[in-house]
Amino acid sequence: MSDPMRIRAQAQGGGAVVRVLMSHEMETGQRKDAAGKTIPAWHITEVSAALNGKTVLTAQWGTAIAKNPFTEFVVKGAKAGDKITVSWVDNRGDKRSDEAVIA
Amino acid sequence: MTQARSLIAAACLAAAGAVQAQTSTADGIAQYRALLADGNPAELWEIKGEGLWKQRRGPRNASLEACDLGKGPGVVPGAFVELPRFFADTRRVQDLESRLLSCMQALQGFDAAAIAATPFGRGEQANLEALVAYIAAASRGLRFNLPQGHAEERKMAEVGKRVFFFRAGPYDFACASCHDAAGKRIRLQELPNLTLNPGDGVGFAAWPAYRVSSGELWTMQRRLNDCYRQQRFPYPGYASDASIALGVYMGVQARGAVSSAPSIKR
Amino acid sequence: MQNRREMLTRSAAVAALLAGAGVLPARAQAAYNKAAFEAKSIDDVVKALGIARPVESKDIVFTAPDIAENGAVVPIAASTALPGVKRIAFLVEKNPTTLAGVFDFSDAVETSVKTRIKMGQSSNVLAVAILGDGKVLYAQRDVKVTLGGCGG
Amino acid sequence: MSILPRIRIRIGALALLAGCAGAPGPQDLDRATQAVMQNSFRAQGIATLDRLVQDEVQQACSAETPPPPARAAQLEAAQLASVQWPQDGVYLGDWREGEKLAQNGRGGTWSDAPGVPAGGNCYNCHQLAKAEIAFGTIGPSLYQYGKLRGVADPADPAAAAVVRYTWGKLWNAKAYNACSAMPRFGHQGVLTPAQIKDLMALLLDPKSPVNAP
Repeated sequence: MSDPMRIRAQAQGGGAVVRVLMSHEMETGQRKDAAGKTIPAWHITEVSAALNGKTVLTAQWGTAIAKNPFTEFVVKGAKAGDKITVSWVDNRGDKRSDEAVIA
Repeated sequence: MTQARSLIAAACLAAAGAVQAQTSTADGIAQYRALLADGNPAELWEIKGEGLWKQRRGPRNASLEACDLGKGPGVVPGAFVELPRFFADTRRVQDLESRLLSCMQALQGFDAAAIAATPFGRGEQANLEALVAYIAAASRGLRFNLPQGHAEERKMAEVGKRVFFFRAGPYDFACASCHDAAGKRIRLQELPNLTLNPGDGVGFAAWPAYRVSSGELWTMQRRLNDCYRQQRFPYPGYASDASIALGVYMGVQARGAVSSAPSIKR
Repeated sequence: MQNRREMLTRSAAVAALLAGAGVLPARAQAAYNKAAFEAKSIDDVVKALGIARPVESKDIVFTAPDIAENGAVVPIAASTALPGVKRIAFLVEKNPTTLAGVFDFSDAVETSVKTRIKMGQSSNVLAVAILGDGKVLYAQRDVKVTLGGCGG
Repeated sequence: MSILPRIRIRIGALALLAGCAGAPGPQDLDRATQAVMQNSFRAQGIATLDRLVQDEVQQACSAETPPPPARAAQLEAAQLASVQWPQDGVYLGDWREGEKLAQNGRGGTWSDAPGVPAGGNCYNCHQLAKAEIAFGTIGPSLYQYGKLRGVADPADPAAAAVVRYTWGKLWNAKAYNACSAMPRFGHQGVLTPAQIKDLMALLLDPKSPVNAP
């Protein structure tokens, strides 16, 4: 079970700044464990953000996105009370979706 | 292929230009930290910890909301900046982590010794780290004000000072080897002078912190553990007397400093 | 053209996820471009993304630290006021795999994004912007990754 | 509220003191500290408990204030007398190996495997070659170390005093400053004589980047 995301969405000058923190190992597949065995890659592959249910931003990530990823973007025309949904899928097929209301 | 080659050529030209624009090392590091400050993954631990504080868990299926962190049962805001302190029920001076162990055992029925023996970041240790993040965050912006009214608290401060200056091991290191003067650094990392108040959000007032290097939330116990590792000492027990005494010494020295914990650190 | 169409193929995984969350994509979504993320050079990423030769442009505003205290987390940001930018990709030349991430912008968001990447060593980092008309622009920064801590 | 029995035993030494009338004196606190140090650590990997046993230098330098000058001089003399000078009379090795050692901060911790040679940790505390910007400042800058001391040829008898001092400092920093923050690399067996020769070359070889213009 993945831990919840931290989404902050703040109305600002005719839009909303959305800051997202995700809880994920983002294992590169380059590291070895204590026994010398390669730790398999485990990372978020696809991200999607929606405003009131309508997708506004998508992303594809490789192993070089930092652990516990942080992303910030600006949604145009969004206002306080609107709903932001962020979803991710990783290369193991795990997924997570969290919501925040724009403040 | 020609395309690609000219792209690389362009990259090289631009790189040459970038050298001119390069700032000094200190400015560069300051810029890096400023870019990182916005969006501290410690928040992930804070929200997890808040949930764990309220959740009924453990063999007794109880929450921690009756846990007394020093300001009365269940009072979280302001508790962190007054720890470690003496607790009458355990007759000990406890830091936040040893206090949480006591509460998890007494209220929830967990085995405190088993949690203390669990490696950092695993199992109930990971939960404890989240609880620490939540409790520390509830005192963010407040000034450290450790009580020294009880004889045990004063004694632990004195013992902590002696532990701080205790030199040993193959490298002759003590805590003081790196932390008894201002303006020094290891590689590029500034070292806070922990023998006095090093300033708001510096040193004792910055932990727990999200460690960028490991991508984990490090509590003060873990911070001290890794200090001792690099001092080439034997392994300090989790919530051991030495670690708590050091916490009292550093915390008393840091009185008046504003807590920025959980902060973000290299 | 073929590559471009391929990129716009709907991603089954995210589509299913969004459908589950009650969120359906407003437009076709790019499938996860595995080949691009496995590429080991800027050339190969350009090829795998099926894009034109990137041209350096001052219109791409790219922020990255000159010095990273730790390569495990390097904060970067790219934005542009140019109209028609649909996608921004981040490339790290000296990483084991070059492509770090790709962001696709709808008209409902500003073409501006901040993220954090990992760098194995000092390298130049590129922000590559792909426009709707097929034009590809880039900006780049040199990031020096320093050694930290006691090294133990 | 119940507490860990293990911890209750540990606190015993402190609780005893609490029973005394008035505040504990310095000697009581020193004893309490000894008890705390003994009950707080366990052996892990190569980091065994005997590391907590202090020698006379460590003991004398474990307070906020350094020992009085006469005592410091005594300690320094004893440490200097114990320095082992190179048996073959050769003081300098390869500066390239020395630079690698200076960069390497590993060795001696409980997470280090036994038998792996330790690094010199030099850049943690000192500036050396100009190209390395990630250097510490606990110790003085050693950039231009040999040059500033007029060492044009380390084999020249005119350089002998500097060469000998540098070896002594690397072998046992406490021979010149009783409470120096610098480890006693040779004395404590952290580095081998061959490794110290390579560090000597890094500091004194005119071709070393430390002495580059």
